[in-house]
Amino acid sequence: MKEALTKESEIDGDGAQSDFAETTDQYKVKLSMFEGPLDLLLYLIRKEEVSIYDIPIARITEQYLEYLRAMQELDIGVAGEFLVMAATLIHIKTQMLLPRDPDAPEEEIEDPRNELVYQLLEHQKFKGAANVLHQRAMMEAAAFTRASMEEDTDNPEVAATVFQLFEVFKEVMDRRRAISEIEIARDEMTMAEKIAEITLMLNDSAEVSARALFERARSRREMVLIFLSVLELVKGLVIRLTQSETFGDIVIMKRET
Amino acid sequence: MTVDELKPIIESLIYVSEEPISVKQLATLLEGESVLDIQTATDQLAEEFNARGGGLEVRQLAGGYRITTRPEFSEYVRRYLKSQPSARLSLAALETLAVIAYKQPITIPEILEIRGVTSTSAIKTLLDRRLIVAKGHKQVVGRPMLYGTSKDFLIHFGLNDLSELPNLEDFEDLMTS
Amino acid sequence: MTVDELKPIIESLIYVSEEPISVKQLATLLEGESVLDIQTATDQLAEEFNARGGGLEVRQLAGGYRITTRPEFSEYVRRYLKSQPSARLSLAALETLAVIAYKQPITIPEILEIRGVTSTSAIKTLLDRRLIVAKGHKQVVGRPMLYGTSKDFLIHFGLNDLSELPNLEDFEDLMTS
Repeated sequence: MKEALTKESEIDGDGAQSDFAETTDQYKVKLSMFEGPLDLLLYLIRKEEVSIYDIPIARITEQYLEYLRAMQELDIGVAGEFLVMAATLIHIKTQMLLPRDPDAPEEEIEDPRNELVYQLLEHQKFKGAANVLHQRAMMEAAAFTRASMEEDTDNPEVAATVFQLFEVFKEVMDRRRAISEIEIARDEMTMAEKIAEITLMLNDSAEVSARALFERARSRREMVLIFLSVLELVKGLVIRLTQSETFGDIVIMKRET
Repeated sequence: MTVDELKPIIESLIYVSEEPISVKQLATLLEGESVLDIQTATDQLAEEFNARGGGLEVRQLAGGYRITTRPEFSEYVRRYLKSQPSARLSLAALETLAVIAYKQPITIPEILEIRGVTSTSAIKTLLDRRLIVAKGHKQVVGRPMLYGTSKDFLIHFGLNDLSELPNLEDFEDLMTS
Repeated sequence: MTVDELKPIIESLIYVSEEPISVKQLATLLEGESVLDIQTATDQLAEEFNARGGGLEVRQLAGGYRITTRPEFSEYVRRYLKSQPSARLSLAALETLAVIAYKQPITIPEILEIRGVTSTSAIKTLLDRRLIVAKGHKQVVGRPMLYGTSKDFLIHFGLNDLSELPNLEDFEDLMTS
């Protein structure tokens, strides 16, 4: 286990044990190295060489706050979690100062530090586990598998996970939103309105050019809408379509009743 | 290095190489070793490796060496390759699948509307791989076919049911970070 | 088929498989052969293959078998493939991964509670690298997403299954000793 600890400080960026650095830059680097309030507390406990089971809470709280001040002065963004921990420490400190109920049996008096100690121990365990994982990954990276058997560079394929599926969906929706924003505040016209519009046009003139009709469309959506409306009118026997030559313009005419 | 020390190194190099690896290439990698030793080691390695009567063999191909499966087991290898549901999809197919998964049941024109490009060949791929299925016709003009995800889709993505698909809220934090 | 006849077939199947191949998968491909025989053949194959002292070894990973080069030759293989060891995980990502590995399935708020800091960017990294996967929603208010480790996690860290993770309690006395 001793070994693991030494190794750990290696990936830790050698921060924790050595003395406080002198220059501002080093100071900055060191402070921003604490992953979170638990890391900072563990560092202080180690630095002060105190027992994790009997933390001198006043001393550690004072040091903790000093570090936060330093971080603020050096303009290192102090994340909210650090402040929450500061509040917790001060709360524990106050509780420790409260006189104990002299009548309460010894075993019923709960040490206000207990929860924090538990959290620190848990955190420490996961740091140890992270260190072992790191070492295992290094070892595993030394074993190689066979080369891939085929490669299709023209059509890069994606081995998908549910997460990827979601990400891809989000990309599609974002792309679509971007496109529709370009289609400047398009009319949210309904198909019924479009049908009415076409019928009205046919009241004014006997023949309407389908090409002209489609060319008026301002968006893909409107084009689809026109297309569906025309189909609907044909099906409802309201209009008929004629085409004088292949690939020629289609003429829309009102059907005689 | 002795010839015996060279052999396992050469074996690992042949194994990871995408193309048959030549003695000349090996000599470059094993700087300082004599080409003759490398040639001897490679020959011995091939002989010993193949004398095992295992499923693999070191073969000389296109001026180099490579490890392949023995031809007599090709039937099993083929069986394996066929058994692979081919987890991989082209980006077009994946996009189409994502749209179908989140918007099902959905028609091809609606997918076109969302993706902005036609998806017919992607749809075909997804149908072939049984990741999506037809779910009847939509009762609108033209009665287009509706598509939705299949049971295989759930199995493939390790979901018990569609409610387990991640939603936007799940990833809101992750997306902005 | 006898166990001896099975061995070379299994060897070729382990070789072609993209991922570690399990005895169960082998049994599907070798229809009609007993699972016990297949298990015996695979065990014997691994033992014999590895006893050769060659550059390759049959290893048990993520519940299956895979052939890899021996770590002691990695220097040559790296030189040849010009491969850089893949980007290291940050300490934050490793610690988050450790919490997920031991406490899975776990939600982001639960991870926050244990680590004392938000881990969203670490989670995103781990998802991108496919070391963790979403495991459905927790049936509590807000239905937060649950996360767990993936098959790639086992492969990346050279584990056969999660029981091979070191005992968390072993790390308890690091500070106090």
